[in-house]
Amino acid sequence: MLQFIAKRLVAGVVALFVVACLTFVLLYSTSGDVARNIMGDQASAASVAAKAHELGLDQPLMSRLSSWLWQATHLQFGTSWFTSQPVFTAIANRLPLTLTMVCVAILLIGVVATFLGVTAAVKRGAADRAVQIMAVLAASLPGYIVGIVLVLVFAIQLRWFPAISRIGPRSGAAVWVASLTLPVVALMLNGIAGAAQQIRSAFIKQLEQDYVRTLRSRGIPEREILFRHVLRAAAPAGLTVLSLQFISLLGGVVIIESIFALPGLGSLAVSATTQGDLPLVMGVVIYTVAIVVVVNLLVDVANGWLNPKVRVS
Amino acid sequence: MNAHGSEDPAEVLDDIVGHIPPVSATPARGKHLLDIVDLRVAYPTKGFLSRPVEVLHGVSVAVEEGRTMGLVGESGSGKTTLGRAVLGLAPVTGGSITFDGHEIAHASRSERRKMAADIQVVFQDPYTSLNPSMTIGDILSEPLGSQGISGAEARKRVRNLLDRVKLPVDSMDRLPREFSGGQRQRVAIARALALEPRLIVCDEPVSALDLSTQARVLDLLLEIQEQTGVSYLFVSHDLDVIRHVSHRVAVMYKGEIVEQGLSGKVTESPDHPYTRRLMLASPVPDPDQQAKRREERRAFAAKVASQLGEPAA
Amino acid sequence: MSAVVDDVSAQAEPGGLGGAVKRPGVAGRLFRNPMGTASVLLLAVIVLSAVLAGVLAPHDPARATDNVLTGPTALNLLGTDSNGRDILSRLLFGARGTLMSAAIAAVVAILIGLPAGLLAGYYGKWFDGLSSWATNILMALPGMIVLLAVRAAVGPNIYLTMVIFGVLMSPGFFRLVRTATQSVRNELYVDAARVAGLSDLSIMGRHILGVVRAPVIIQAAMVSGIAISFQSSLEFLGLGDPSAATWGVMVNDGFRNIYRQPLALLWPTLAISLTIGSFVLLANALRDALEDHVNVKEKTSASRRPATVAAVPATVAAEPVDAHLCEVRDLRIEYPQPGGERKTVVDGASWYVDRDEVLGIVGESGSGKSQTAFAVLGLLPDNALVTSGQILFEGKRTIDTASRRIDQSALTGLRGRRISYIPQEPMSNLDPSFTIGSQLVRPMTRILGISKSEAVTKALDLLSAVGIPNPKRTFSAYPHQVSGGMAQRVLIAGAISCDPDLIIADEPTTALDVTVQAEVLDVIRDLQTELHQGIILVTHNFGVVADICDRVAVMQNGRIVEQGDVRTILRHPAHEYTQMLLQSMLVGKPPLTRLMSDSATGGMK
Amino acid sequence: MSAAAVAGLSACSGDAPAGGSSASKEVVLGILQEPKSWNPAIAHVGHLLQPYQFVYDSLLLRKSDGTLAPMLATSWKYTDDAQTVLELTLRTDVTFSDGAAFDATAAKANLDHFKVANGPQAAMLQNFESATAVDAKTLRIKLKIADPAFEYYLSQAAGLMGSPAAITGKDIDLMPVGSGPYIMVKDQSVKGSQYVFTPRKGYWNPSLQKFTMVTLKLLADLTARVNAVTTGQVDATLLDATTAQQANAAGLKELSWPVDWQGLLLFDRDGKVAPPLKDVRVRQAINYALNRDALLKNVAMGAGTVTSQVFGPESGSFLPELESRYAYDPAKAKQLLSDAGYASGFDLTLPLPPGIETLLNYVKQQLGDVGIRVNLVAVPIADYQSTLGKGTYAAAWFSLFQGPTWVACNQLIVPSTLYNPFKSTTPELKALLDATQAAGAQVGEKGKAVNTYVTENAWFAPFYRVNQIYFYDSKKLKVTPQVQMAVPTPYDYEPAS
Repeated sequence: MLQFIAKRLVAGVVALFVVACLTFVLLYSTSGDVARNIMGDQASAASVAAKAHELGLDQPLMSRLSSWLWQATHLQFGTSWFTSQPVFTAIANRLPLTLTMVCVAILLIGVVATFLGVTAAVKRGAADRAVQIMAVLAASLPGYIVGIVLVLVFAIQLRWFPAISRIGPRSGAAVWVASLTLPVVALMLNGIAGAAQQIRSAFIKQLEQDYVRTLRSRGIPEREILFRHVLRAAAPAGLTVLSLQFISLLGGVVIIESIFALPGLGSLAVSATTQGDLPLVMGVVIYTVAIVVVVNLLVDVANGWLNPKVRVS
Repeated sequence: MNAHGSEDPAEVLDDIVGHIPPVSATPARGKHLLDIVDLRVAYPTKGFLSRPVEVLHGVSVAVEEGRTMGLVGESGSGKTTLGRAVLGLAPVTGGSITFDGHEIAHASRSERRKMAADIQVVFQDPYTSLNPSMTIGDILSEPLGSQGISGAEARKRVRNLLDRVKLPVDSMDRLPREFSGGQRQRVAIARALALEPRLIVCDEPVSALDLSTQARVLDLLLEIQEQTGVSYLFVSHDLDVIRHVSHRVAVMYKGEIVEQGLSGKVTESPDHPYTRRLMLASPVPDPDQQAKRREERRAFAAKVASQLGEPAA
Repeated sequence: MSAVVDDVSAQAEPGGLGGAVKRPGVAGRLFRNPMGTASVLLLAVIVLSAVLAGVLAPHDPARATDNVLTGPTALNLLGTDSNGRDILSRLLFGARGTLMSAAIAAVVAILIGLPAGLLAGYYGKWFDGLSSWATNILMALPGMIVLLAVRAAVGPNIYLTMVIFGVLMSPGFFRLVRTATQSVRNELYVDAARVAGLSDLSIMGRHILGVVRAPVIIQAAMVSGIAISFQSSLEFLGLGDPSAATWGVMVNDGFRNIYRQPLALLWPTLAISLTIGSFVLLANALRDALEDHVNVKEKTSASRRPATVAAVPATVAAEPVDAHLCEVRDLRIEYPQPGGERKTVVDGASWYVDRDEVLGIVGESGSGKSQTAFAVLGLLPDNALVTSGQILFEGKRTIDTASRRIDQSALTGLRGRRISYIPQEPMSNLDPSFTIGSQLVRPMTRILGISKSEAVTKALDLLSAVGIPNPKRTFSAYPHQVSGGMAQRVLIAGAISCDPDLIIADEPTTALDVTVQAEVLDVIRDLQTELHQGIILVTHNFGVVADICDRVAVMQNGRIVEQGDVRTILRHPAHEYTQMLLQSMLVGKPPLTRLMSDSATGGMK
Repeated sequence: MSAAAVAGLSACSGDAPAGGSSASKEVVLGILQEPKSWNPAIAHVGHLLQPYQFVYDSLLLRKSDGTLAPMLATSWKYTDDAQTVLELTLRTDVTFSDGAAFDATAAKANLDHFKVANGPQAAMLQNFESATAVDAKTLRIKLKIADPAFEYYLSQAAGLMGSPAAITGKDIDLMPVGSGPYIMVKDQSVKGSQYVFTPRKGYWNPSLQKFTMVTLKLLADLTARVNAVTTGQVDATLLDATTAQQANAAGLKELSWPVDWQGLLLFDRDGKVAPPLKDVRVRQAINYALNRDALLKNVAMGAGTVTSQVFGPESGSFLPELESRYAYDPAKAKQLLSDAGYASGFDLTLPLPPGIETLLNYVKQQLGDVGIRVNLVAVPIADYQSTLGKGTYAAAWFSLFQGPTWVACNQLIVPSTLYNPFKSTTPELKALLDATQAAGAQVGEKGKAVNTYVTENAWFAPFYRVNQIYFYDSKKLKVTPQVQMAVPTPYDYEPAS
């Protein structure tokens, strides 16, 4: 088991390294004029050139990459070109909000989708069709449409929730709940039905296994078969579904944060992209991929633990 | 095998008989169409730097022209691998396979293509050995096409083949799923016959079939041998089937041949304890004879065990 | 049934495969599904309107006018945008850009994923390792974040962005094709093709591409939907190319003017949702169409659950005074077919079994022998219909004559307690996630109501009773740690753990090697001698019947053709079917001779 | 009506420290851009000046009507005829938030720092030669050459005074250290989200500390600002004409004043990239082809004034007769094109920044109607200015603020500016510019000739001066617009009493 975890960990670090190199080359090989953009229209050509030098833009790409990588091993990802803030700080300020949203959303998706998926798998018929229709609907509606509708109805018309986030550094739980309810709902809606459908398939696949019939023949009650045996056997598939959902939530949060003006990683990504703040873009990519790597590792470990073949050896 | 394998009484016995040297490995007389000498096969395993697993540990067996060599053994004995090695479908790591004087153990794909006219195969499972999306006509003309026979000539030969395996000519335009298991196995035999080969490797060709169907297919194979003089390398786990179709028989156990010789001798009065055990274990369809055989089997097991100073299972 | 009957089994195989029933192709099945038809039609309309935009559009989509953000009018059916341009015309032309983006993403993803998947699946080795590794990395990338990075690097070039998006989506195709190729590659028909001398290229072309084609189309439909969603999201965020004419740009424009004219936002979002929805529906319908024929076959082996009994009047038989342990009377089980007909798998079967007796039910595949056994257990598939007959356990009916359903309340008390079951496949009938011990203990604590420690003691006794040398080790082992023979012994131990009166053994030795089979039969026989249960042994093997059975019932096509004492049946079979079966036996036949008098020239009627 | 409810909710929800009666003196402003650094030398104009003014005092105060008033300097005057030596008398009762005292040495340090800090407005001090602290309260500034805008600059970014020790330090990027009326509450301020300010104790001019707390909330997206201000989540913010109706319906008070002019900058007056533009008739044809009234009505809902000149009414060089110099006349435009030899029109590529597509689509349409085929190429906002400066495009749209005469000349006309990428000039124009620069108090009058020259020669194709449309909750506060400035200065807000 330890060896298994170590292997996954190494694979994750290698993946992170590869993604870092590719992203760096992609981003920085085309960025020429950012100094002018930072300095504004009134700056003289000389001061623009001075800025470019200060940012190291006149260095060869590979030497910039290697120095970035070296810094990164010390958890330093440079400084934002536009806000003078260390990338580490900028992201650390925003990560809690985004992670809260994504984690709450994934937890709720996990609970609700499992409930829906299991119901659809066991009851079939109307419940099954309802989940399928919901899945099609949810897949058809891009996140921004859901977000806009929620704002218009619940914030502008009904005024139940704030239209934009009121979260500040010292906000209490009430503010967080009020500000995050709509965004989390918007995030969830897109994932829930799809996850339910996949959990349903995984559950049905397990229901059709021979051992389920044998358990029934042994007089074990249906409820115990479903929740002790089938649910556990379907859990690895369900966890994998949720880990993929998690990745897509990290993307979806970009849209939702923009609509609700939430100071999270997603809106940071958008503003950094709009401005061409490459160190920040780079940092956001690395952080999100690192989060995904960690989540995938956790899912792998959980799945390994659930699987006696891996756990016992 | 597995962590507790040695606790299985059957396998305790296996371990015991496994140490007894092979019996009567006398080379077969007559003209050898196929000569396998000291063949070793090892499959690569998953994972970096992990060692390949050897499944055949130096097997020597020969097939005479126009005759059938029966290869019998239980699961994991390597009998199927031996057949696949002859067909070029298993990685040969040592020894030689000589067909009609030519070494073919390491033949290239293009050499194999030339050989396709001489060596053919009938597989065990008639459900997966035919491509479900191709018509019978397409399936049968596939080997013809690879040897450059197509068009009207191919259709004529396909018609003849169907006739020979006693399937109606209108089968040509149908899909495998419209046929029963026995009919499909006839298609598979027809495909093997398409290029008029000199050797057909029959890999458990009747073990997926019902009793009556099995009889008909065996009859068909015998009839074809009489008519065409084709040789069979006949692989099966069923001693009765092997006895019925083979001129010579080789018994395999854990990747080695423990006994080989004339069919009557090996299957009726075997010398090697494993063969004897195999023989005594296969039940006869008469209650009283079977009761007698059962007693013999128990007595034999007790004898083997006491010879080795261990209690009978 | 058909002109091509040569095997007895042909008439009775699941799914009625003996005949020449032409089933519709995937396309036919797709259009039979209303969702499939609707999605194809809708997509056709969308694609056509994009192609014919020049003809259909009432206005020049680029023509800016002074009628800014009007609602629907006679002149502008859907109103105008912030440039006073006709929204309907822009929707028609915008479909081009949006569909093109989707097509680019899908095509790029296929161009990367398909060949890579084929190569990795077919040849494996280092390429498989490398490409799977790259795939895992790609799949760990959150798409939106990567697209933002791409946008930061290359600017608002929507088509280039979609190319990158295609790369991000390629793992889906890669995995799909690789898995399909790997499974097809291991199919015997591919081996046969190689033996027939086909080159790798023609094997891929003939055998593999055909298999991956439909799943690739499904995936392409999904990816197209996702691509439209992502592309319009980028444009919504204002990161698109504002000079491009796509629906996403229209959404952006509409959103900026949401308070002046909400309809300007509604139309493009509607178009986007409908298009994505059509792609999703198309993918679902295609998947259903592909799985259709598999379903028909699988249903018979699907989860064994209480079956519904159709409302057919019962021939109520008089209750016998001294009841058999278990008796089946005139049992008829049918399955509805897709066409509306019903397939009869058990056709009026009657037999009984008493305590201290082994009844062998023998027959070939499809004879209905297993179905009968599952009916006794009350574990028929959901869609099974018990259209007539009765099953009596100690004279007690387990089919409720009033509601014509299997009386689950009666069976719940019997199943596990009085009636138990030994399955065919030892490995798949143990839950891999639980130790063997816990799977033995739980039914005992539940059914017998004994304490856990008592149950553990009893389980260890049982394991040694079925001939397992080291019960403690096996008790704490997981199923994957024991051999097939051991697993079957565990299942037998489980079957006798609650001291049942009737054991139903469904081909209990078929999956085992012959030497193991002999030993497992010994175990069953010894236990029965000791405990005196009644056993129903379902098998196709007359040798097994001779070894263990007291009485035999021979089944063919759902009917019992003959039953009686084992010696009588085996030595003097009365029915020609039994005679034919015994004639097919190889034991005692001279080698290298024909077995059947009508050898290979035709079939039984 | 619900603003009070929301405000109450905000007060009890922990956003603000418990304030009791003072709660009504808290204000939340929605801002469009945030400072890149709190270094005062990095300050800009408009949106990127306002945040600095909460924490930094400037040497001179520019009042809402544009006139200059004493601030840290109580008086100032040029002491020579050539207008190159400026002497300021400074306050002596001012300290910075780190405790350091403000004096002439500190002021000199700030000017020297601004000159070298390479900020976006560094050009403000391009004519600054040196500063001398004559005594603690007297600062003497020497200019290389007369600069009529210099006093104005001292009320803007160049005049912001930070603590001399802090401005050269590393922490200044993230934490301002000034002498201003407020100090930033660091642990409640989050880059990219919000900045919180509270009044500074012992500030020399408590009358400027009108609020107990000021929160600047960054809301770059217009719709988010509308949602925020109409639901009472912010008390005042900048909207635009298209969203005004929604804000008015919510009962908010509207302010409207002209600041920026928008139009095409016809850079390529020498025909280097687009040869047709070399001909003045072609440039005039572009001007005649534009239906400015339609543009203003369709794009800005009429909230602005059409114009043909780039100098604003408050610049000093404004000429009323030039307002409609190029009235909409497509026939004349075609005639001029034909005269110039482009009867069948020509192709013109314009860069298209995001968000401007509505306007430029109309421009494309109108120019297309006279035969000029416009091709719009999307350019990300991040690259837009640098793209213009590189001379890739012969012409480009822009929206620029209308400063005083010399500010405008420096921004738009002199060869060294970014907005003159082809460095076009003529001897005649050069003479006019030189005269303006040296005109001292007469700068506005002299500038009129420059205005006339660039208008007649169609250096630009202005559309209109667009109104800034600012909304605030009049129940909570009162706001006065700042002339020529995109948003009001902090001094322009006061509680609703």
